[in-house]
Amino acid sequence: MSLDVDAIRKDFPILAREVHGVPLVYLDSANSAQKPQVVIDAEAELYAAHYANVARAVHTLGSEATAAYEGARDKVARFLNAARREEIVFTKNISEALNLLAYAFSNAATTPGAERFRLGPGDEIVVTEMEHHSNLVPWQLLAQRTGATFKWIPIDDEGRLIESAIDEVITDRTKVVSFVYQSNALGTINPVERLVARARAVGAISIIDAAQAAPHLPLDVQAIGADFLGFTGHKVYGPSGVGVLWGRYDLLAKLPPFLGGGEMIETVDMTGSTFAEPPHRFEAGTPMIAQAVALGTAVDYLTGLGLADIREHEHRLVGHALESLSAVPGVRIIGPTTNVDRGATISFTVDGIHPHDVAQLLDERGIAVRAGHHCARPVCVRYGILATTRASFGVYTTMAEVDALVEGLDAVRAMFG
Amino acid sequence: MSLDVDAIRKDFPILAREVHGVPLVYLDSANSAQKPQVVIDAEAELYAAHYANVARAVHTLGSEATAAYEGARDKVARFLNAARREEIVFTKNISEALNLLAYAFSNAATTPGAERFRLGPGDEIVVTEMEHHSNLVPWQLLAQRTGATFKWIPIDDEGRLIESAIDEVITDRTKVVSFVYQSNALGTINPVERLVARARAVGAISIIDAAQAAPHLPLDVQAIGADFLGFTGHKVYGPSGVGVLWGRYDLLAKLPPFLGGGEMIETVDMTGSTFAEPPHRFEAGTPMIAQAVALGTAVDYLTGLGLADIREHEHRLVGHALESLSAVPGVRIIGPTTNVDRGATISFTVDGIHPHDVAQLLDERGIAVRAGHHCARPVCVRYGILATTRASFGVYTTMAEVDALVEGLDAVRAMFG
Amino acid sequence: MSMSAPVDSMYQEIIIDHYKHPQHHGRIEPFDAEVHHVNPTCGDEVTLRVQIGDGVIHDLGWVGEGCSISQASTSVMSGLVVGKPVDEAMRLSETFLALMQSRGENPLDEGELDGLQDAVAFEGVSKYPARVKCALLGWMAMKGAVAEAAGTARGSDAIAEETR
Amino acid sequence: MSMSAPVDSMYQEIIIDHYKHPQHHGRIEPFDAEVHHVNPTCGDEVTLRVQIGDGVIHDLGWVGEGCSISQASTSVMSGLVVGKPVDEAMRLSETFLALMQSRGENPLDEGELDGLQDAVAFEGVSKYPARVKCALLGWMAMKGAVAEAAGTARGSDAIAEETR
Ligand SMILES: Cc1ncc(COP(=O)(O)O)c(C=O)c1O
Ligand SMILES: Cc1ncc(COP(=O)(O)O)c(C=O)c1O
Repeated sequence: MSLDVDAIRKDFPILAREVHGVPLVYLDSANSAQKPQVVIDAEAELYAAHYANVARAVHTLGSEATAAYEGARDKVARFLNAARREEIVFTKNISEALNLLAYAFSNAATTPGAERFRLGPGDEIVVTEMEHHSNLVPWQLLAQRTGATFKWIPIDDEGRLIESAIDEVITDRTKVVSFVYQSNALGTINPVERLVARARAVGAISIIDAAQAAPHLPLDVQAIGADFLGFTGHKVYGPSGVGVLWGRYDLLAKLPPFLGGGEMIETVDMTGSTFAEPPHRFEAGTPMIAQAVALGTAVDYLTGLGLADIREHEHRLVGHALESLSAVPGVRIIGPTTNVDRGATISFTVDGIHPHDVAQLLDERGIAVRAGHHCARPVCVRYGILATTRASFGVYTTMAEVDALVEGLDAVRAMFG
Repeated sequence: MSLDVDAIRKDFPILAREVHGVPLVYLDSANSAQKPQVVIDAEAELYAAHYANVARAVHTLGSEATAAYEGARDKVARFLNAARREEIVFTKNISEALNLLAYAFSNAATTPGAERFRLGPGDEIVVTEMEHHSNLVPWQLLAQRTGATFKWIPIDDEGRLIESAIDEVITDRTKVVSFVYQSNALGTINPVERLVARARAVGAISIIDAAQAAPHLPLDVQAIGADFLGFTGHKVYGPSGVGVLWGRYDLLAKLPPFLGGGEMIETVDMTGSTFAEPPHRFEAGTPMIAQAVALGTAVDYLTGLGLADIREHEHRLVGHALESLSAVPGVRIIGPTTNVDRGATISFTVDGIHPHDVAQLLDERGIAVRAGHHCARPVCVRYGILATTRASFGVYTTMAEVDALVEGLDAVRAMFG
Repeated sequence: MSMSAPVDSMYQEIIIDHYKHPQHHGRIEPFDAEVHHVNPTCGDEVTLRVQIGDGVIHDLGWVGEGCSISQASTSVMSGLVVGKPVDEAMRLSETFLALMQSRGENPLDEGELDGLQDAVAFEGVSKYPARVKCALLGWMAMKGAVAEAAGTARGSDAIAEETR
Repeated sequence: MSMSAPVDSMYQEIIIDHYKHPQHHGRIEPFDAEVHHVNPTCGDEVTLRVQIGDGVIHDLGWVGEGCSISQASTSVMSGLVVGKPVDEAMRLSETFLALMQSRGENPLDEGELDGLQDAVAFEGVSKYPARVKCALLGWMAMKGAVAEAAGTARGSDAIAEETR
C-alpha cells in the first residue's frame, strides 16, 4: 500500500494557502511539520468541552481532562512500543527532554541511590559531530558542571559517522553516549544498533535523539534496546510546546528529579520533600495538557497512515531529489549522496549564491526551504561552509514539489548568473 | 464600569456544558481557568494559516509565525508594564520559570561574571510558609545543591504572614527571597512592597510568584520593583503549556543559561559554546509557538475587560461568599475571613466530612471545586488538617453560582447528617 | 436544585451506611500481621491487622482516616473476607480491582457480581480515576497483611507499591 | 512557473547590481579606524575602514562575506556616505534604520526617501525581520568605525551590540 498523498494534503488546511500569489510548496518539515485538522481540533475540542487541570481534580471536567491526558500517554507508549505507559514523560520539546537527563545526572551527585548516574573527572560523555545543538550544549554544560570529559565521534566527507572510530571514542571510561538517530542537517541515518551495542558493552547509558526519526520511520524502543529516547511533538505533525522522553522504567525509577514543583512530589515539608514515581516525578507543574492530548492524536494519525508506507513514500522523494539536484550545475549536496540509510532531508550549497539568497528567492516562488546552520554548526565547520540550504519532505510532499524546487533553483541561478 | 458577566460567559464555550445533567458551575479557576473562544481560535488560526518554526526561517510562513510569536512577547511586556520586551522569557509554566532561576543560580558557580547569583554555605534562601510546591521544592533542591540554608517566614492563624517576622527571617545573609503574591491555598494577598523593600535593603534578589495574582489584579513590574516575577498561562485564561518569567534586564543579561540547545546559543563549537542575549538565552529549542501567541491574545482579553473591574467584581463575589459560607454550620474558613487583602479563592473544611466527599458530592450537582492540599501541603500541616475544599472565582463567576455552592453544601451536610 | 443526590451518584446509600457504621473497626488481639497503608495523593490511611490459620482469614480489624469511599470500602471488604479462605479473598480482591479499573463499563459476570455483594455499590467510583485509589486502599492493605502473615516472597513492600 | 522574480521581490535589480559590482570594496590606506562586525545568526561579516577629517568621511573601504543583501547594502551605504559630513551620515543611518524597522509600512517622507537614493531598494527587506540584520550590517559597521575614529565615549563595543 502506498500513501494517498492527494487525500493527505486535504487533511492539512495550511496547504491550501498561497504565498506571494502562488501556491505554497512547503519543504521545511524537518524544521517543523504542518498540522492536520484532527490535531488542531483535538486541542480546540478539549478547551471547548472537557478542559480542567489534570491529576489534581475530583470533579467531572478534571476527570475528563485527566483521562484525555493519560490516554495520550497510552498512545505515545504504543507509538514507541514502550513496555510500560509509565515510561513516557511529557516535556515541552526534545530539548527539555535532553536537558532533563543532563541535569538529573548532575543532581545524582547529591541523591542517594543514584550512583549509576554520577559523573566526575575522568568519566566521558560521547556524542557525534553531527548533533543538533540541543543534543550538544546540554552535554557540554554537564561536562562543565561535573568535570567529565566531552568527546565526539567524527564524520566523513559523505556525512556519515566514521564507523571505525566508534570503538575508539567510546571507551571503558564512557558513562553516557547520546546520539542522533537521523541527522537534521545531513539526512544521515546512523548505525543505531552498533552505537547502542557499543555503549552497552562498556556499561554506558545510551540516549537517542529521535527528533528527526520519529516522523519518518517506525520506532520500537524495546527492539532498539537503548536506555532513553526522545522526540518532539511539532515535528511529528503535533502541536508546538510538547515533547517526549522515553526511558527504561528501572532507570527512570532511580533517576533523580529535575524540575521541582506541583505534581512531582510524594510529600512536601518545609524541611524536605520526597518525590513521586515516574513519570510524574519528571512532570513538575501543570503539564502541556491540550498539547499532549493533540500529540496523542498526531501519533495515531501517523500510525494510521503507516510508518512503513511513509518511509517508502519519502524514500522515493529523496531518490528523485538527489538525482535531480545533482544535475543542477553548481549544486553540491552536503550529506550522503546515495539513497541508502538517509532520510527525507537534503542539504546543499549553490556555487556563488548565499543560502539565504537561495531560500529567500525560492520563497518568492512559494517554496519554503530553510537556510542556515540548522542548529548543527559543527557540521558546517566540518565542511568549511557557513551555511546550507535545506529541503525536507513529509507525508504531504509530492514529486511535483520536488520538481518545483529544481526549477526554482534554475531561476535563482539565472538571476545571479 | 463593572463587568458584563453575562456577555463574558458567552465568550467561554465550555460554560454552556452540562455535568451530570445540570449546568456546570465552574468554581475551580485558581486551579486552571477556562478559555475564551478568541484564545482557542488564536492557536487554531496560527496552525491553519501561518504556522512554521520561528526565528530560524527566512520564508514567508516563518516570518509570519515569528512576527506572531514576538508580537505575543510585546503583548505580555505591556501586560506587565515591563521596561523592555527583552525582559519577557517564555517558559512552559511558572514552575519552569522558578526552576530556571534556581538552576541558573547554581550554574553561576561555574560561570564567570555571574558572581551576583552564587550561593554557598552560610547564604540563605527565604520563602514563606504559604508557598505553592512550585515555589518551594526548587529552592529546597537549590539549597541541597549549594549548601545554602533554606528558611521561611511563618504564617498566623488567619493565614497571613507574621509581619514582624519579615525582618527577622530576612537577614544580611539572605541572597534570595522568593514569595507568592496571592496564596493559592488561602487567598491571602501578601505585603509585596514590604517584602521587596526588605529584600532590597539586605541586597537579596527578590522573586515574585504571581501565578494567582496575574488573573485578578493589575501588575506593574516597574512599580513593584522586584527583580523577577513569573506567571502561568493557563490561569490567565490562556492555553496550557506556556508561562512567563519576567526579569530586570540588567540581571537577565548576567544570568547564566539554564536549558542548552537550539536558539539559545551565540555560537557552538565542539569544544565550547557561547550564549545569546536575553530573552533567547533562556528559550532553548523550539518554543511553545502557538501557545505563546494565544497567551498574547489572553492577556489582551484581560486588559480589554479591565483588571481593575475584574478585581472589583471578584471582591464582591468574595465578600458574599465569605458571609454566606460562615453562616453554614460546621464550615471553617482556612485563610483570611475578612475581605481585605485577599483574592477570589476560599478554602474551607466541613465538620466531619472529608473534602474529597464534599467536592465529589458538589460535582454531582454540577459544581466543580477542588479538594486536597492544593500543592501547598505545609499550609495544611500548619492548620493541622489533611486537606481543604476550595472554591475559586473568575471573570465569568456569578453571585448565583456562589449561592449554588452554599446550597450544595447544605445538601452535602444533609446526606452525611 | 433538589437536596438529593442524582440517581447515578457515586454515594450509594450503602456506602454512607458503611461509613457511618464501619464493620470490623478496631484493633484485634492477637494478630499475625499489621500493615499501615497510605494513599499519598490524598492522605487517606488505614492500619489493618489480620489473624490467619489453616489458610483462612479468621479475623481482621482496622482503623483509618480518610474519605467515605476509603473508609466504607474497607468496611465492606472486611465483612466480605472475614471467615473466608485466603484464596477466595484474593479472588474477590482481583474481581473488585477489575470492577474499579472498568471506568464505568462493568466487565463482571453475574457470579462475580454476586460474590462482591455490597462492594458492587462502588461501581460508580470507577468513573473517577482520582478516587479509585480510595476504594482500593483497604483491599490493598488486606492483601499486604495476608502476604505478611503468610511470610510469602511477595512482601508487603511489593504490594504497597500497588496502592500508590 | 516563470523564471523572473515577482514584482514585489526583495531582490530589486539594483541590489543584484551592487552585489555583483560592489562600490568602495577593498582595504583603504591610510585609515583612522577599522572594525569587524559579524551577524551571529547567519554568519555574515564585514571588515570596514574609514578615514575621517574635519568632521567629514573622506574615504571608506570594506571587504566582507555573506548574502547579497548584506553585501549590496554595504556597497550602497558606502556610495552614500563617502564625502559626506559625519552628521549627515548619521542622519542617513537613522533614516535607513527607520525604513528597515517599518515591516513594509514605509514611514519616510519624500525628502528622506530622496536622501537614501539606491538604499530605498531595500524597503522590501523590512518585511523579513530575519533579513533586516543583513541589510543593517554595513551601516552598523560604518557607525562603529566613525565612533572609533572620533574616539567618542560610545566605543565600538557598545555599537557592536546593536548589530546583534
Ligand atoms: C501560587 C502558585 N504558584 C505556582 C503554581 C504552579 O503553576 P504551574 O502548575 O502552571 O507551573 C500555581 C498553580 O498551580 C500556583 O497557584
Ligand atoms: C535532530 C534534532 N534534535 C533536536 C532538535 C530540537 O527539537 P526542539 O527544538 O523541538 O527541542 C531538533 C530540531 O530542531 C532536531 O532536528
